[in-house]
Amino acid sequence: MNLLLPIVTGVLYAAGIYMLLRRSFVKLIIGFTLLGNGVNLLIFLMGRLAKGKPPLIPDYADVIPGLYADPVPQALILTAIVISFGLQSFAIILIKRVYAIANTDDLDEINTTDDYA
Amino acid sequence: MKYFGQSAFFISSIEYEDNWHIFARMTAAVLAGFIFALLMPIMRRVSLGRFAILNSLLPLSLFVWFASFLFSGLEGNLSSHLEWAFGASLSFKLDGLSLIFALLITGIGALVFAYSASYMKGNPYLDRFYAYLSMFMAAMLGVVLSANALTLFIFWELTSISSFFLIGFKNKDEASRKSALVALAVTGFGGLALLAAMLLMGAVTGTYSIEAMLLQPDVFASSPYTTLILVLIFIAAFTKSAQFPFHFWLPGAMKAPTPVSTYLHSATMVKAGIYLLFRFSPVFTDLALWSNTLMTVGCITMVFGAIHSLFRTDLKSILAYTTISALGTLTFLIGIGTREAIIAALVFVVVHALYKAAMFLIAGIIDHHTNTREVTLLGGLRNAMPLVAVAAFVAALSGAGIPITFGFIGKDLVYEATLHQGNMSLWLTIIALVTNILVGVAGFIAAIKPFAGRLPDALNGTKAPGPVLWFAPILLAILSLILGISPGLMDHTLLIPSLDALAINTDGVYLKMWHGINTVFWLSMVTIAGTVLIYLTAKPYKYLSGIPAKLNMLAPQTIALAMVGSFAQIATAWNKAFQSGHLRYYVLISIITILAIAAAVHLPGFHWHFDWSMIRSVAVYEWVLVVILIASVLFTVFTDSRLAAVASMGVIGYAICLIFVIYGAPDLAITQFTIDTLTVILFILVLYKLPKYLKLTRTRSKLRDGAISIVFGTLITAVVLDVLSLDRPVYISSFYADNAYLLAKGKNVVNVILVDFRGIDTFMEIVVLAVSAIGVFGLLKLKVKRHDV
Amino acid sequence: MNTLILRTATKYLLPLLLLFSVFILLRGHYLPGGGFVGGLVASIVFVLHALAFGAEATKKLLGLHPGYLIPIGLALALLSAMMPLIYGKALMQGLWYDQPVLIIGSLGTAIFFDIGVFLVVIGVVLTIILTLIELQKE
Amino acid sequence: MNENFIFVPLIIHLAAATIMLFAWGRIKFQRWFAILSNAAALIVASALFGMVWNQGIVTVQSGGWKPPFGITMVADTLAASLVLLTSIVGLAVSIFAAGTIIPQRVKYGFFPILQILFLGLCGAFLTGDLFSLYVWFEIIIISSFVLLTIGGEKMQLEGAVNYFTLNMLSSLIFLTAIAIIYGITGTLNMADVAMKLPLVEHPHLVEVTAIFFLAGFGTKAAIFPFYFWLPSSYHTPPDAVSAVFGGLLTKMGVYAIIRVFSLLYADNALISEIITIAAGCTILAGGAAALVQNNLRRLFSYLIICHIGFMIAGIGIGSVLAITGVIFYLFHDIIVKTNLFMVAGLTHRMTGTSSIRDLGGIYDKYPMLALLMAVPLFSLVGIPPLSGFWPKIGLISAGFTDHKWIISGLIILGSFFTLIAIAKLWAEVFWKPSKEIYARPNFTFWNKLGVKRKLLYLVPIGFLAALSLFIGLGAGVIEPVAERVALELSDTMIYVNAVFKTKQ
Repeated sequence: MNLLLPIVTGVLYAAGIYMLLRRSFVKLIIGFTLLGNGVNLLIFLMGRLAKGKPPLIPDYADVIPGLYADPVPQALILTAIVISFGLQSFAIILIKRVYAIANTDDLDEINTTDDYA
Repeated sequence: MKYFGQSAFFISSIEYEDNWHIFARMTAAVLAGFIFALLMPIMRRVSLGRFAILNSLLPLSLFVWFASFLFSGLEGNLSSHLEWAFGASLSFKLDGLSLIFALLITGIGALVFAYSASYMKGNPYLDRFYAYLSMFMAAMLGVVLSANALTLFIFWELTSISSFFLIGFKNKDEASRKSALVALAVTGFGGLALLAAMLLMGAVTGTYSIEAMLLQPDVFASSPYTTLILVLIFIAAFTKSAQFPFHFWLPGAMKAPTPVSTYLHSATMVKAGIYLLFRFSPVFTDLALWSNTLMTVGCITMVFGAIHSLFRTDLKSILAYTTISALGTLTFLIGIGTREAIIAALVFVVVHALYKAAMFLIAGIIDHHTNTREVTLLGGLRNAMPLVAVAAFVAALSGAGIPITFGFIGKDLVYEATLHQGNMSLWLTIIALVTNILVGVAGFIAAIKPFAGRLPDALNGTKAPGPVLWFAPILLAILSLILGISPGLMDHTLLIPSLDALAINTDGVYLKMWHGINTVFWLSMVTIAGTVLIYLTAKPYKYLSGIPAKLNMLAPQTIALAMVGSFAQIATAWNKAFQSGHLRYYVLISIITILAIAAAVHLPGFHWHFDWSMIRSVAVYEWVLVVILIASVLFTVFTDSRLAAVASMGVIGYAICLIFVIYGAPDLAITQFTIDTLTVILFILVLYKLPKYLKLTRTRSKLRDGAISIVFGTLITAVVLDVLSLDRPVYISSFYADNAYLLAKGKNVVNVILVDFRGIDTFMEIVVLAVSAIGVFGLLKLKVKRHDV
Repeated sequence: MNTLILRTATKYLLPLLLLFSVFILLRGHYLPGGGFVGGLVASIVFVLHALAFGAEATKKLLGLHPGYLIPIGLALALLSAMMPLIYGKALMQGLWYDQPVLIIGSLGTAIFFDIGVFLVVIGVVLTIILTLIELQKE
Repeated sequence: MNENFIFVPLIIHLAAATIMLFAWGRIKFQRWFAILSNAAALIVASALFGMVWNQGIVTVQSGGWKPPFGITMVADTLAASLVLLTSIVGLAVSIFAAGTIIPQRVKYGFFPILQILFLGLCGAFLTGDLFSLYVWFEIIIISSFVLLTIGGEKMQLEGAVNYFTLNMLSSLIFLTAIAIIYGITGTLNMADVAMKLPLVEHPHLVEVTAIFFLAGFGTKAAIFPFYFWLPSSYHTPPDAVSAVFGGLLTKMGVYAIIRVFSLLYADNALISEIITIAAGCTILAGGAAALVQNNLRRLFSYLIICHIGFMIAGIGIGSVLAITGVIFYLFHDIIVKTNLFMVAGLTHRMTGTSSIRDLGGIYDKYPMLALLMAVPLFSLVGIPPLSGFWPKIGLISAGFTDHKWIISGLIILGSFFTLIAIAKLWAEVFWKPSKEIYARPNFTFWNKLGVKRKLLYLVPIGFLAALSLFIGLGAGVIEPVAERVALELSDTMIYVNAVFKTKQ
């Protein structure tokens, strides 16, 4: 799994970036979701893998005995997930509004701000 | 980032015999003009309209103050000093050289201020006009008095800016705006060159004090940067003093009101470049590059200007080109650099200022009273304005170097200089001769022709100008007569102190009118004869005036404008290429850049060997999980239906959720699960109205993007594997694990980290959520119309 | 969506799940869970309710516009974070009430902070989704 | 003073935002309360700066956990002065916004979001922890999204799409870098990372993180080739918003580059080289493009890019003199750029357009106001001795002393571009006779405004103009501050010792 998960991470990054390069705004947002998952997985890997050992202190002890999963990346990912949820929900609504105004999600149709005024 | 301790600090400046009242007086003298300019909006009631002439009291009093030094003498060097920032300091120094220029600036300033009161009468913006004028005067004084290189630059730029405002004074007129811009572009460019030069000299000599710089000629002689410094100084001086090929802004600047042309573009500002050359000549004069460049450029400019002046029929542009020629002569003399040459240059500065100012003012009067500046339409005004005619006559004589005017002295000195130059003296003398004759003729055309001959009917009933107008030219004429008859007045008051300032041996220096019958005498005679002859016989301007138009495509101005135009095109093209409006290209460029650099940095150091144990240890359900994950990723990417894509995104999320479960992250699992569900719900709520994807991109670009993304993904995988090959640093996490319960009273370490160890992050993250909620709310509810105010 | 099943389901699940979410919130310090997860679960419950009965009904159930939960939560979190400053300690430094309390375990500022998080999360999710659902109706 | 004082600016902003959320939709209250709270923030920030100036670097541990376990807040001279500048801009803009932001926008939470943006900026300046730097950045991004889109005009939304995409991408890259840093050092506290990074076995990994950081912050700072989002979005929102963005957001990126690269990647020649090259391209791209713009606000946007190039160039050169220049330029730029966009708002109010072709006649109609507006414009050009001029001395001569001829030359070229761009602008907007101005439905022109509205325009512009005059004429006062910052940055151990409270 120390080999497979890095590959999965890479796949998620690749897929995300590929989606960012499409012309559809929806695909772009999906791309960000994929990238976000990739990043979370990467952070998780950075704490190294420890199978089946959640960072919980058992009732009988004051500290975790033996090997356990690194809690720090978990905390970071939790924060990251929630933050990206906030941003994504905003982006999703942005899709809706842009579609309502431009009546398309083709990014090439909504680039008037780069024209010369 | 590197660290150079010493580079931050400069020797502030060499020691001055500082005392408070000197500093006060010098600074006050320089800043008075600025303060006056600032007060103008407030005191416009007083200082405009009938009392406008009172404005000339400012330059007049300054003139008197400076003039006092003519007799009291400059005890050593009168100087003052105050640190500012970055090595710049408010330090001023009055020596002979500065004094000459200071007197010109304030003296002619006084005349112009007074003249304008009548010339610009009734102009609603007269207050601005005086504000700019006095601002300019102050800046100019700053230039010639600064003892600190950076301060010199500061005032130098201020002259450019104030001249920008003065040239553009008739701001409604397209042409004035354009020529103001051109002037600013050229002089501003030169200004930046000057800044670079000064900073380089600072870096080389370790000081910004001009005095201290001038004390180390050997440093410049040896430094490898001297060439660069010289080139920069040349650019600065040539742009400011309108040397070929930078001269073209000056004729354009004649769009300014005539008093401005008089003050800035003949008598003072254009001489700032000359001052710069004077000031630094002591350290550079022995360098071949210095003398050769100055002599060559000076020659070209003076001949070029002289010839051009004959092709012009507009009074002001004739004068403009003769000015260019005169500036060329000065550069040329400084280039020769011998004692005679420097003396000639110093004298010629004064000579030219006197007669050229007079001519401009007279041109202004003519323009003002006849509403034309076209020489061919002018004539016979002597009866209408006799006093002005006299002044004009004297000015013309002085310009042509005819005795008893001061011009005669100046011209003689020029010949002295060329004759004693050495190896090339013959050629230089001939060039000087030709130039003098042509300039003399041009002067006649400009100053005598309008008054001579018979009066054209169009000009019948031209009124005589009031005293405020004719006073200034008359005074200037009288001055050049006085100095012409007894030039000795200049010796001990100005000439010798200036030579001292330039470290030139002064014994036996004295000016006189009569040198006896010698080469110089004959040259003068030839000059005068030639001038008069050509003026009387030929009337060149009538048929020559068409020629410049034909040669226009070769003119530096045309070339410069063409360059500007093509630059604009390039800039636009560049801008359109990058700011293409295609978001995906923006992303693409960013990604490729990151990818290229990161890969270039990472791959060389990346060594990783594969072994089977990594695969063998993988359990079956893990395989299944991974396969599902990748499959659904691919499906998400390639499906045509949005909803399907969203659904499979959900699957991806849940799969990752499972990974978290397996690897001991229950909190993450729950969070991921809930968030994922919510995201899917959101997507569906929004998307189920939108139509299917359109087929937008061509296969080629798809392949391109695919390749790039795969490479990027590979890079990430490589980096992760690289990190995993290092052993796990447990410092912090073990602290958390050990103290979560004992110190933070919690057994779920992750939660303890969230609410306690790293509480601030959590706090701020709910703030993020809050903001996004508000944003969404506004986005959905609020729709503003354009210009809704 | 088949609303009938959904409605009956939500009707009975709602109180249970809400209780569960509060439990998750309070036990977060000991078992997996905490403010986020609790908040998310609770909001999902309300979302289901909204999908079943419509946004209006949910708002009535809540008694106030969910948006107001946000400042309330923020204020609670801010206060619990500033509490230690009064005692001359650092921001967010844990203050603990020494007697252990039922269910929650030891009571401290951290819990109140977590409750703040809980409220904000609910407020945010509901604001977003209820507004959306309302617009879908139009 | 107690070190906890560092938290006070943050608390004020957050509390103010919360209170305004409670007062949802109450326009008058929100306007005045925003001004009030920002005034308070300004007072506090000045106090904090004074504290740092007298006591040296101040640090505090959130939750009282000793570093590197808790999140450290570090107020060194740089952070403190930037917090001060933020609150200055905050006050000016909130006054300007009170006069210019239309009721609908206020009703939908403009002011609380603005407050939270300031909160994010202050936090990002003060934090000493990599991951919480990320969190603060996210606060800045999300609130800037909201400010950018609030009102939902077509232009706004289209600009927002570009802005959103590139900034999201950058923060994901940034987050990746942080993760890798944690993976190789096992810590997130910047000072701690600075200590551990040199010990990492794979130096190339360290450089990869450097590149990712550069890309992440570079996008926010709008350096080449990551700046494209800026010119396509900064001219779309209300002027008050553009003012904050132009003044502070990109500088946030510059700050992050200064902080992270002076702390984690000091003495890395390769990185400095890359930074310098990027800076050169940035100056050229921004300056050249600025010369061919026809929209006032987009012209300013490109000038922002050009001048970001100056600062990045200084960072690339990296000597104390250069950094002094950079910091000085940062101070000047924050004040002046903010003011520029407010000036743009004023001209729009006078003429009803932002297109340079149609603008004109301000010089004749409003000479005194033209004079006022000239101050930021010419400060920007760096007409000596105005504020923009001084830092260039530091930057250029630093380039000379280190024989970085090309970059110094480019800085000079960039200054020339700026000079021409502004001079052209002056000739067009102020000198050119004005076009016929038609009355518009629901748009009140300047001369129709009441005194109160006019003051809400003029007070902030005058305030910032006065400040930039002070920075210019009083350069002797600003230089020591910048120099002290540079010296603090020049040695990593100063920061580290301050965090770990250890003495050398």
